[in-house]
Amino acid sequence: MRFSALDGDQTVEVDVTAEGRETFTVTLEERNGESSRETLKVLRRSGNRWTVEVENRVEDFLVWPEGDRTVVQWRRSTFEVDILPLRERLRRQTSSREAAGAAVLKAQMPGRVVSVLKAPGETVESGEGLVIIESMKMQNEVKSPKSGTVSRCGVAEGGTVNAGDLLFEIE
Amino acid sequence: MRFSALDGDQTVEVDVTAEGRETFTVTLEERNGESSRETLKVLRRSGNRWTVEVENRVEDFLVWPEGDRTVVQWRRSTFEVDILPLRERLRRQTSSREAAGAAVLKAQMPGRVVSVLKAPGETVESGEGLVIIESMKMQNEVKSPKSGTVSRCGVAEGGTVNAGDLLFEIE
Amino acid sequence: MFKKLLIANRGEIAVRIIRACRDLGVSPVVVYSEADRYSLAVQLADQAHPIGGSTASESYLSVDKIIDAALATGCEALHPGYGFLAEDESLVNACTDAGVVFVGPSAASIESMGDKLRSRSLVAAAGVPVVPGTENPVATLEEAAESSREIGYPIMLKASAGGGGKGMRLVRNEDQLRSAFQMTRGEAKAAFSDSTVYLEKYLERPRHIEVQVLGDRHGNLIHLGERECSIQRRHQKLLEECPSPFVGPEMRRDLGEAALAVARAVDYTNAGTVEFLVDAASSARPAPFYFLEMNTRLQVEHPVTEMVTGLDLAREQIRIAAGEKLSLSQDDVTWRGAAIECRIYAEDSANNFYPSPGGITLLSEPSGPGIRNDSGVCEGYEIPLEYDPLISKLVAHGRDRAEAIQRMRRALDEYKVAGVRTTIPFFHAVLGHERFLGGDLHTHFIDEHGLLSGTLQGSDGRLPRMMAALYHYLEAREGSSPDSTPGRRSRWKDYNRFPNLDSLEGP
Amino acid sequence: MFKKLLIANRGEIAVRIIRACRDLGVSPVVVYSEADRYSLAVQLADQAHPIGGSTASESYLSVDKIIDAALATGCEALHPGYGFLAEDESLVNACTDAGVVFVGPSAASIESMGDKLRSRSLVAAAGVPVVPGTENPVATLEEAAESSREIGYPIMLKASAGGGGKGMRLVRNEDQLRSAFQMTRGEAKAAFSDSTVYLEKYLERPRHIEVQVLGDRHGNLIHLGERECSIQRRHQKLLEECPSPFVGPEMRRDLGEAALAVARAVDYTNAGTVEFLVDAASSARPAPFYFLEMNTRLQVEHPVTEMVTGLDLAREQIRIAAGEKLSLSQDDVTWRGAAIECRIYAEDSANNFYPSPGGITLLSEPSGPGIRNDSGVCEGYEIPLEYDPLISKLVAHGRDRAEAIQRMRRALDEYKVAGVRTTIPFFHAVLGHERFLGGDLHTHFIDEHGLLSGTLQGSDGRLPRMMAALYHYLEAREGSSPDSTPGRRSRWKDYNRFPNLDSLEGP
Repeated sequence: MRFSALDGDQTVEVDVTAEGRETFTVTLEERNGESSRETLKVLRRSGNRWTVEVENRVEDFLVWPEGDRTVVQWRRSTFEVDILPLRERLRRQTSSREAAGAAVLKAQMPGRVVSVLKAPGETVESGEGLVIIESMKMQNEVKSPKSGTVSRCGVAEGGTVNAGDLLFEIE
Repeated sequence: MRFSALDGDQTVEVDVTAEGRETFTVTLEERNGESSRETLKVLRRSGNRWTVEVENRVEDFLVWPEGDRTVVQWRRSTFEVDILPLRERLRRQTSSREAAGAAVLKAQMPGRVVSVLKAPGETVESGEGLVIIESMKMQNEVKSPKSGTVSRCGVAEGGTVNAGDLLFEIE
Repeated sequence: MFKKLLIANRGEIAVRIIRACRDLGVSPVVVYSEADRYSLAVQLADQAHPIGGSTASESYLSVDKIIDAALATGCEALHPGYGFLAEDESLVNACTDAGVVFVGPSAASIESMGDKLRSRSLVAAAGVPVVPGTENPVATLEEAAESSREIGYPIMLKASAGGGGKGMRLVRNEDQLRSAFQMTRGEAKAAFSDSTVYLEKYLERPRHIEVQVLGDRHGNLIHLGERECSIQRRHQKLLEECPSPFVGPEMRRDLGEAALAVARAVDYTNAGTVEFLVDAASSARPAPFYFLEMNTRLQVEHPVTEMVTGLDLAREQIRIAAGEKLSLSQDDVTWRGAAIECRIYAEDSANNFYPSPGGITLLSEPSGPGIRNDSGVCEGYEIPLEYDPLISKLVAHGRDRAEAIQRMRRALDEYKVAGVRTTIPFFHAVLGHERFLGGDLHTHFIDEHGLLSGTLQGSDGRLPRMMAALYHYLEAREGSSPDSTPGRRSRWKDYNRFPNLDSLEGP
Repeated sequence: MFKKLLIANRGEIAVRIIRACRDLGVSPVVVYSEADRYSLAVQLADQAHPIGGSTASESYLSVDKIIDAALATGCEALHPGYGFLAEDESLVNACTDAGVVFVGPSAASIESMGDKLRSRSLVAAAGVPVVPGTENPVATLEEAAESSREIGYPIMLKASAGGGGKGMRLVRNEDQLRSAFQMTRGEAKAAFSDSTVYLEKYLERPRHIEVQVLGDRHGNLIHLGERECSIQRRHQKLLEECPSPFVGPEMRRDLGEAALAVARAVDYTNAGTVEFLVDAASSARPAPFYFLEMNTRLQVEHPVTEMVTGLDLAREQIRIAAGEKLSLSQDDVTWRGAAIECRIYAEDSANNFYPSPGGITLLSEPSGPGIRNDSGVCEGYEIPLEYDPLISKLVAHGRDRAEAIQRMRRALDEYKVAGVRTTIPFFHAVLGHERFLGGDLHTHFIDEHGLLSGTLQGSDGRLPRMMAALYHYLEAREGSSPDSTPGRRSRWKDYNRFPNLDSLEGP
């Protein structure tokens, strides 16, 4: 099965092939155009936790989805991976081309919508506030990256948002 | 919904009625013929663990099925409850009546079948060994409670059994 | 001893107090807001009393609701934990009126230490050094400018009603003072309803070192040595240790005596902490230290002192409140080894410590020799948006600081949390830093060594990217839909299946 | 220090050694049998090496496979843990031949202590009291009868190659001796390929008290005080404590000196334990104590000594094996407070300790002040049929024995295990027993106080029965079928979903 992952601003291809009940070969295209391949043997999966043997080492991964991203924790680091089945990536590229010229603002983290400052149809200046979102003790004003007209608004006062949720679209 | 629970050698009725999303009234017939009623408010359920409010106290229960029984751990004790929906209890009583005269031997705990000593059709004496089951470091010989003929055998050498599994039926 | 005790708090400290109650044979009762209904504290308590809405002001900050809960559940005593109403004398007075024993100092002690300017003069009068500054409020810009010139820039402009890092502003010269003065007064007025401000000399790279004290109602008062809490972010402590790598026996004795003098000045009883700033940059030895403030409650970081002294501070608090005598004298206090605490928050340390609320879908806690994890959560718990997102306090003890650090790193490696981001990677970075290992700490350590930047994000993403692909591959095969966002909620019911009942009962 | 170390064991002790490796910066490699593939140790190690079938003889008892694993993974050292090959000198010799450092004493020390009769005379020669008995094997019934009359009944008939409670038989009079003599010889022959037996005086209600020793390869040898392990069932320890409530400073010194004399007699290095029987029933004071045997490895119950002395024994073992010196002298050893360990087994304590194998469907481990849980399992783990069903060793430390007991009871209350029965209810019964609280222990405590009977089954089943009904009600509503047996396996996939892949990959 083929996937498309973002590596910086490039997309690279990843292929997963089952070699047996618990062994998989994963081929990853690198940014320089070469590719690397690993055999991953799943020793154990328990919910979000995976114990995998790679090159004779036991590696422990935590994997969970968060909005559009996949969060992978490995050793002492956290990785946000933007990966989609290749077919889905192609479909999205098309739709984003259709929306060319529009700015789409998505929530960066979960929070509560304190105040919605603009409604669809209203005009906004670049840098003008669109919505205030609070998470725990911090309030954060989301500002418009361009001047234009609000074409979509995905938030309502008092509601909550998750990372990746659409907040505003400005045309 | 009505259930039938074993209390010693008697069966008593238990009724569960939902009072709301998380509140239930349970009525339990006592051995002396009287009945007691409690309102159980489920504060939280997480897998086998239940946190329930009863009479203003928070009670923590572990509940899991084990063979025919339901194991309930509460405070510092373990309870084995033999409970079935009333309809199922009635059905089983009928079928056990049909099997009257037959002795049905079930596994009391999980284990590995070391050796099967009798086969269907063979005759056995009361007290004669039927099967040897091992769990960890202990071997346990299951003996026939009566003289008769082996009518059913639910075990195979080298196989495993769980608590409640049928081992032998002697007619 | 009390039969029942109300815990007027939430999270890990509520669990901590439940454990102290259990060890004393006291029945613990917790209050809970709507957001905390599924919390670990509710699960572990004997009784749980709902006190309303999710925001703090509707629940844990409401004196009336807390007192009502104590009376409704028949509790004889109330432990405030830390934060919320723990340092609010109105709760103490309400307890007195209701006939409930407050587990903490007197209202008068709390009040004296709550006013920073008043506590400064009390402490100075007791012969304990305070940071050089004004003894009285500065009411006008002219007055402020004159005092600042006397003290010498940089100075710190502080609200008298502030504390804990709130209501203060650094001023480096007279130009800055002009704009800062009215702003600080205005903010103080808005935040604390009191515009009183004063000036203090600003120490450039101080160490934050504090002393734990314990006093009973029979006149016994002891100190349990110091904790160093210099690893901070925006005046919030992140990592604490006992003992301080900077403090030797002589300085420990001096700090201890100063702390006892402060506590005596306000007739202090129960557990309290006297905070000092230590001017380690000064060439003077022993290094000068200055009284900063006194916290009239149990500190978040009390476990490091417990690990090293072998005492149970929460238990001592309840014993003292019940009128018992301290279980040991100053000479009985011994310190063994070293302990470190890391505050594990649901915050993304790779992304400027942004809060990361959400459901904990997997939790595997560290254990083994020298490890203690005071947690407030369990698998399936959803970290509320409303409160401090503390997951647990991970504590490591060792024969010396090096062993405590090694054990902490091992425990951080074992600690697995999925579903939310945590500060675990941040602590790996701190504990691996050469300057930290050398004990060279100060309150700007994190900023100065660039430990807040995005460098904590992993760099070699080859295997993680492969793993993410494998995850989606298997999710697809298992029948869920990876084409759509595999939202966090979809998996939720595996963990807390109760919400399902909604659809079962019909309308 | 070593770069890589092979752990030739499984379960909690493998996890314990992994943690010691982490603290030393050594990369831990574990071996695993088929049954242990999903174990916690495999998950935590850097490398995991399969060594075949599930039975012990196919895997953990195979010297060849263990040595092959060490060589294949490039390990410089090997830690045997306890049990399996830990006291088998052939493993030590095979390590030497393969150039792998064995973490433990020399083959000669193991061999000397493995032969019980030989160790008796070695120890007696070192001036340490042994239980009165024969110095040589008794070869004939006549010889046995004569010696028994001399010693006085009751006597214990023991296999010289036995130990740890195996290969021994109590004889109360000459009639019993006649039938017992050949039987014990025959059993010894069958079990140990050595029919040598000898006689010892049988002590009626002894206390089992043992001393931890630690020696390096530079001639330094120290003791770390005693542990009392009198709470036993069929000679298997269930609960251990440090210090013994029976031992005061004077007796501790005497026991310590005796243990050091024993260790010196066999040039002992690394960690070892000298076991004594103490005749507390004797009117003599100090009470007489007798050498029982020496265990030439780390004991299961070592954590109670760690909690009280503040040392890390597994870490010291590895350091010693690497040729380092002991990190402390005898005078540096201090004891603080008291610690208790409960061995939590997957056994049904309400049903004669029948093993209760199966899958752990829910696991919630205790924590908080004074608590350490050395666990070998995780949620979703299936306890294999093949080995000792130890789940974890729960350890509580307190300022004194009373506090340690209180904390242990709190931790037992917090400890939640579903899917298998455990010995947790049993420990509640022991810790609540008046005689236990009074410290009045002996090796028949459990039998004598009826703690093995079925009384642990709960009696007031009203609420549990209601709860069971509610469980089936909600299961029925949630769509599973409560009419059929709601088998344990049906829920299994929620926890370890990997088996699902079977059906995904097709044939």
